[in-house]
Amino acid sequence: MENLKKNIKDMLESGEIAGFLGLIEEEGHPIPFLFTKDSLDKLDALTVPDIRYPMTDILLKIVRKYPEDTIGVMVRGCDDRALIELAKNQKILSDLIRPIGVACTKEMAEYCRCSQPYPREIHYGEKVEGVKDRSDLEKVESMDLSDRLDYWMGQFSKCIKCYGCRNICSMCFCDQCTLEDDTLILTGQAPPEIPIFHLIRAFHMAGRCIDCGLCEEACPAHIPLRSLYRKVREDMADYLGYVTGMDETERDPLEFLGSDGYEVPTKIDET
Amino acid sequence: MEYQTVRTTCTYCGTGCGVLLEVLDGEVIGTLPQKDHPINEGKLCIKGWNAHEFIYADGRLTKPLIRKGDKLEEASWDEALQYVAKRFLELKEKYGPDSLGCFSSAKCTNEENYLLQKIFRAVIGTNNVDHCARL
Amino acid sequence: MTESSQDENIEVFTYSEVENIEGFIGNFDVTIRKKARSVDMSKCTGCGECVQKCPTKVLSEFDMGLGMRKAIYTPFAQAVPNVPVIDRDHCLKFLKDKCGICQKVCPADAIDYEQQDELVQRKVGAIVVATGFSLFDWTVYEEYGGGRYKDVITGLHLERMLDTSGPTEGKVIRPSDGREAKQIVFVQCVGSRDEAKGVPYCSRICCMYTAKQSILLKDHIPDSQSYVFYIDIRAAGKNYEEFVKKAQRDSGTVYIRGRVSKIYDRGDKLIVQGSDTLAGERVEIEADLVVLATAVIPNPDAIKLAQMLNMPYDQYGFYTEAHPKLQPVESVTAGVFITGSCQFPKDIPDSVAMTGAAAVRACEIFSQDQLTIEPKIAWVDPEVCSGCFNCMEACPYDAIISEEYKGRMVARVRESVCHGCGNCAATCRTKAVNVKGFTDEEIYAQIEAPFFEEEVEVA
Amino acid sequence: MAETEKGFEPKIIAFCCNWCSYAGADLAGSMRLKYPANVLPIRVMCSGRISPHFILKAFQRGADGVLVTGCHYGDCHYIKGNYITKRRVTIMKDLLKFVGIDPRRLRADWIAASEGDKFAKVATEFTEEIRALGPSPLRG
Amino acid sequence: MARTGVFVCHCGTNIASVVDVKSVAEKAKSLPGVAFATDLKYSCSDLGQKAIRDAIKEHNLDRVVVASCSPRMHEKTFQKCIEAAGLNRYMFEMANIREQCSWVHDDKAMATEKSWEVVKMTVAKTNRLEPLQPLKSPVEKRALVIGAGISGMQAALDISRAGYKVTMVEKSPTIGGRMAQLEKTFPTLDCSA
Amino acid sequence: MAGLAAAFGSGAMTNSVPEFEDADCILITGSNTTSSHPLIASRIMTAKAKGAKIIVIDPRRTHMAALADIHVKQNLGSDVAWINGLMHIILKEGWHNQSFIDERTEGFEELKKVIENYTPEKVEEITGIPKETLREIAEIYAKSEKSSIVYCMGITQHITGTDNVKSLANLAMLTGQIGRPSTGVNPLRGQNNVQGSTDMAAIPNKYPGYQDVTSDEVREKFEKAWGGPLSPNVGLTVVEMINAIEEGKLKGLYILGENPMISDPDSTHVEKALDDIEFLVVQDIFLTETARKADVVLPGSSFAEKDGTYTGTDRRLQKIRKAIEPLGDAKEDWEILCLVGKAMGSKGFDFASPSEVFDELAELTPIYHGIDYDRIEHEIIHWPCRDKDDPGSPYLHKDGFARGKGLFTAIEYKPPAELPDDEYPHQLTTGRLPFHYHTGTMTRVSPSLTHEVNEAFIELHPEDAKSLGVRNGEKVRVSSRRGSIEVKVMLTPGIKKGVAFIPFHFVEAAANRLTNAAALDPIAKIPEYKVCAIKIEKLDGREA
Repeated sequence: MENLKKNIKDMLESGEIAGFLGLIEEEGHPIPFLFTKDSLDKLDALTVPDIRYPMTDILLKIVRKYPEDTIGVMVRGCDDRALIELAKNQKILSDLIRPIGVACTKEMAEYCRCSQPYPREIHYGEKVEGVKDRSDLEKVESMDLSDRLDYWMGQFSKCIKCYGCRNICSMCFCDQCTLEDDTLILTGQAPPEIPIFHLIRAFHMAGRCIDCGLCEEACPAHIPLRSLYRKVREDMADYLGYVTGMDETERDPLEFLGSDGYEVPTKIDET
Repeated sequence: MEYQTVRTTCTYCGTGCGVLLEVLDGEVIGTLPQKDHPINEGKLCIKGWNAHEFIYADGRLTKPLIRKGDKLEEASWDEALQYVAKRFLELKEKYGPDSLGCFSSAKCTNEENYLLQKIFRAVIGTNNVDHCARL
Repeated sequence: MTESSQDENIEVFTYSEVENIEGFIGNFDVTIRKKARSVDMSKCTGCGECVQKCPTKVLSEFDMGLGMRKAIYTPFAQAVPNVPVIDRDHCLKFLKDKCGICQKVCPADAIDYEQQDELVQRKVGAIVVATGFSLFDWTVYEEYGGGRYKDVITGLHLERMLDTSGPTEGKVIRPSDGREAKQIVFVQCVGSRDEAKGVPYCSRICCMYTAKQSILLKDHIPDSQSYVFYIDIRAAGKNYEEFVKKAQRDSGTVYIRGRVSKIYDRGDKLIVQGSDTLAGERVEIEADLVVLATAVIPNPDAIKLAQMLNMPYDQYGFYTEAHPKLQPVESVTAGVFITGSCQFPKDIPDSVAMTGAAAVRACEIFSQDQLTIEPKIAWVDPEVCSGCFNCMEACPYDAIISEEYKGRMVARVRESVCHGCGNCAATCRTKAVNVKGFTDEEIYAQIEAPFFEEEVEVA
Repeated sequence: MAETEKGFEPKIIAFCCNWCSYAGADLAGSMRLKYPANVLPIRVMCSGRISPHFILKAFQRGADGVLVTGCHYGDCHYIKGNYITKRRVTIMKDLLKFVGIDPRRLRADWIAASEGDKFAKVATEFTEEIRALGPSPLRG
Repeated sequence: MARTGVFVCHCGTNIASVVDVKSVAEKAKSLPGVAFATDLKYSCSDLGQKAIRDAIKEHNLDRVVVASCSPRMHEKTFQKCIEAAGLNRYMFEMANIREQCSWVHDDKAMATEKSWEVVKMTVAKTNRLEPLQPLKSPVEKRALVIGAGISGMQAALDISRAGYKVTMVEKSPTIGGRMAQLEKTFPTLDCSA
Repeated sequence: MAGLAAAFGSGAMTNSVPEFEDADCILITGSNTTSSHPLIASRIMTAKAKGAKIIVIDPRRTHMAALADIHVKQNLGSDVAWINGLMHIILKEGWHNQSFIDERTEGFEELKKVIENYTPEKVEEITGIPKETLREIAEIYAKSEKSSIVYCMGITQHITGTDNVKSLANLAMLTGQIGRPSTGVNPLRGQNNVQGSTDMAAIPNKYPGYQDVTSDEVREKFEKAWGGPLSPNVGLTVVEMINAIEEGKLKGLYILGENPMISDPDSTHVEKALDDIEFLVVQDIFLTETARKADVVLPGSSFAEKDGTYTGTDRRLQKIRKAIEPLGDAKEDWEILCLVGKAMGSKGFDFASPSEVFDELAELTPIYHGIDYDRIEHEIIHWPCRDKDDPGSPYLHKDGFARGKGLFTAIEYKPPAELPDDEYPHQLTTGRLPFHYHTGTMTRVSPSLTHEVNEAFIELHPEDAKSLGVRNGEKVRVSSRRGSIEVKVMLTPGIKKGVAFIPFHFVEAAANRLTNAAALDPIAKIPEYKVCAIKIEKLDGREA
């Protein structure tokens, strides 16, 4: 931890970064904070807690205002995957971001059912193996179609339309959200029109979702949203060989056909 | 470049959810649910998520106003406070303390409610103090 | 050739390449790289003195290596323009700073060793792509000797030998020993129609030029005998079938239906071993010369140009037309047309016919002072655009560019480039992109209408 | 639509691209081929225009089936619209299946301008398939 | 609010023999945004087009739906027609009730029902149409020909003969391409130059 | 409030929010929980997921009702009847908790006599609730290990509001569903600091901490603390003050952050009063409809611009913290009030911070006595918290009720003040939307929220609409004896036939122009917002 603080301090003092987005502990509560040269004293309160805030989402707000500054940010595996996707979507310039990587603990990895609980580069913590757990998907897959529909309509009908799943999502960076398009989904209703509200969001997550699970954590209605997005994420991998958050140079096959001839992956035609 | 989050309580209903107001360079730019708050545990409703939106809304009052004829005109604090004190004391003098009253507010803090009722009970001398809890 | 070079409406850049193309139909900006010729075209009279005196000999590409050229050369006698070029890879002046004879002998003082590549700009309204084809490297066929036998040649080699002004002055000889060839075996479909080692398609011209060559051979060498190994004869064209019959009947060319399984040498002869599937027997023919009809394939640098023009191409590298039936000469990029064998193997009549079509399409553009662009195209609302540029990736035409709007980068559709397909709009998650005439709202209304339970009183 | 002796009459929204499948549907007409009247066509220029929102909107409103048609691979008037459409539809079908909507209610097919018979065949087959599946569970 | 005119075409008996055209037109009157609806014998005929133009003026219509054949057939015809009546040509949609309805369905009730649905759908879209203006862009009257083989040269000559300038670019030092390498050409054995 | 205080000795929510999660049965009435208290609804959904039975009794099929195991629609204003009905069944079946009744309550015999008459048949007739369903509800509520009652304004905003609350208290005591975790009777507080403002005596009859103004002992304590004589008389309520203005008795009014022009019933009446009053001061952050009537407007600050404390609905003390400075020349409200006090020449307003104000109020308020700013930084404290070692009280009445014994009150059903008749044949009820808050001064300037809904509407049953000849989306005129508004129709099969609902957030079509201010609960003085008679008329021409 002391190394981490020193590292950040050096980067701020040398001007390598203009700010460092991390978390501080205030009266026992970890909250996001941007360290700058003027607030080095706050580094004492720097913390790597067992709860997560949407760091890259916050980062975007800062980057939008300071597009030319280099900014450091504490990233876990999920945040790091978000960085990769944000770069693909031209929301950040990777050259101007200094990720300080934190490897999650075994407990956290298990709590988050995280398949890759560590970032590309680890500055703090010990790398632990990811959790391979698709029990949430299996639970749904074990039902027949009509039970599934009952299950999901039951889940969706709890929705209070807080938009928390979208608000907390690192990949929901649009200024205007299609979920609020009143020609597509009626406004002013809670629950919103189901299942379209949730399915549109799910489809938008194809090629975007980095499987951090913050959406589900933020859902006051306890809808198992993440499994929807995990499903499309899995489909993107299965059918199109595309996994988000892995490589900045890869392109989303739902938009990009590839430059060397157009081919239909064989598995697709079996559907 | 200054960004911090301020732990506070949502102002929209009695549930009392913990929120973080995001402040960038002295401007509130967003609301986040406080992840470790015992009530909302990192969740919020639509009003909570947008609790910051009204802060800079058009029409926020920034100056005391005093009625001059049909119009409310800007005034200094000193002028406004003196005027309020003078008129209330005059009316108390003329019609007695029970000719005055106040509506306190369920939107305001405990401290503010305490102070307002203290003004009316201790300074004016009336129990004509109520608020909209029943409304 | 002469005609096109002398036409006053046509300017010709030889020894030049298209370096870059930008813009859109009616308004392309073209950059042409004129490679350094080392000969001043404005001074050169084409007297040929330099070529004669040049001491360096190089195998002639034009003659398929059957003859030699100099380091300063014109590819062939009637070349247009009749201005030589110095091959800097072989010229002693450039290799060792020696010689310099050409400069000394040139009466017009046209030799310029210092000449640099030159970039020329042109604005054009339409582009016709006619970059032709290249030939399949047959040496992958070990069974044909894999290139070890000098007397196994291609159709184009033979073509050069048959040329009376060519390297052999019309004599058909064996490259190995220079003797006249008497027994000639033609092998069809070398690389074509071969999914294993070559390409699956038919090259379309081989059957006909082989027939032609066998006829010409009989004319040139009356006591010669030609054999043709073929899979089937594809002679669909006016007078084509008759022409092949003429080769068989009048020139005595023997057609053997079957594959050649092996070519090997025995003494100074080549033995062509194959099967006659009609007779159902194996055959062996002793040959002086074996001529392979190698497959027509796209130019190796075809893809580079396609990318520059944002044109699609198929898996071999042939350019793809906008529609296989209705728009055979249009590329999908408006104002860019394709013709000749860069699209697919063609014989001369087809190429000329297709070219006429392409030219008409180009002239159609020029016949208008202003182009009317269909307004049912995509449009980005810059207020809504989040600047992820996924639409840019989805656009088949590169019609979407990035530009600044209120201090951030957003997408913009270049109206003249957009075709209105709507891929961008379907991709846009934030619905910043819409297609005029097919807006989301309009289509939602269509989708909803049948489910809208309005009580309608019929009067 | 009313119940008839054939069972229930499905309502099917069919998106057709202008150049191939819509033209194919027109050709089916010119050829006087017969198919069920349950397919309601919506013309778009390219199957690539068919946003996932359109498909979901149709199901949300109560469509019993959604048919997405376009040009054959390689024939797309706009080069590659149909490839992306196919990818979208594939992911969409799996998503629908995951939430319990029979993926057979969504079908993508490629119909050339010259394939009037194929349009009629697809429309007939699809209508019968949907009829067999019964009304959409999302119907009002 | 839109003022849409709906014209449901009999197309002689092509449509009317299967679809109850009159009832579709009658029902269309009650659709939101529809200010006028009628049926026409042959809407594409001069008479039919005149009826549409007259109705636009008489009922102050600002957009038009013609329910008849395929837009691939007559969209342009009717666009010109409404333009002649002073409307923007893009304030127009066709409902295809012939190729994709009366010609492919036998059951009259079902075909009429489908026509009605298609008209509803088309009206719903039309109500949301916005006028569009065609874009203009200038033309540089010069062609670039890449390659100076037989095709390239021919293209250059064809375009030149039509009176336009051509820039021809050839990679090798000479024009002529493959053809220059050839002896005589089939099937006539004439020379290739 | 008054009802619960009478029964238990304290008017607050008996349990804390997280406890809902562990209840086995939650009976919700008069609360559109997902709309008004979404994060409490979240706990209820968790409880349901854990197996709890959720029962909703509401004339509208609210979102919560749709999620419930049982939802029944009662006739408006018939709450006493169905609660008595439940008790009738419980007693008859012997599902009541006799030992709890014996040990901890009084007044049971009187109650018993009254509820004897409320047979399921009679109750069905009054309330419209089928007797079988009533029996089912009674069984689940009584027999569950931990049953909790949740209610809100749908119960209190009636002339029988206090009766309704007392009846719910009766029900809880009868079954012993109180005084343990996850049980109790829980009024959900609508506004962020209703609990706190009541605790802080923004009521005419109490000093902070529910100490009677009429008690000499208490008054002396406050006179000593505040350094002057205090009035021994109970003051006027909001509605009474408005009436007093009209009677010429009230001359000066100070309104802090309230908008009675919209929130109060019969707003035409309020408007006239505010026009007539001699001197009106409004302290607010927006120039509300009320502020426009003021003689002096003092610009206060939003929750983001000041420090202070709120008391949550479950008696939980929490801080708000200053994130930014007040806008422009505006000031923090506590500071303004101190300045007003000083300007009036008083010495008791010399505070440097809200924390100092809190220390003074905690000193005088026994239930807050053990609380200070430092403690609530680190602890979750629910009052009562009587000293620094007291951890606070997540739930109340553990070992005994605040008043000693729980008091049963025998109550007869009384119909609402205004029943439908030929002229006004429909009944109106009002309420909140999930997207707006109260009079909309904050939410209606919030783009994300106005995007969802920014227009008033009237929810009608499709069959009512049909007989009125109106269609979805069409504008209609809605009138009561007090006024009329024009609103859009929204067809809602989930509402009870004959009943209409209008959300009250929209000033341009204020539902409270229609509501019946004259009808007050005789004890709590709460107006009968939730029932009045209206007529609905088709406007000329098609939809606007």
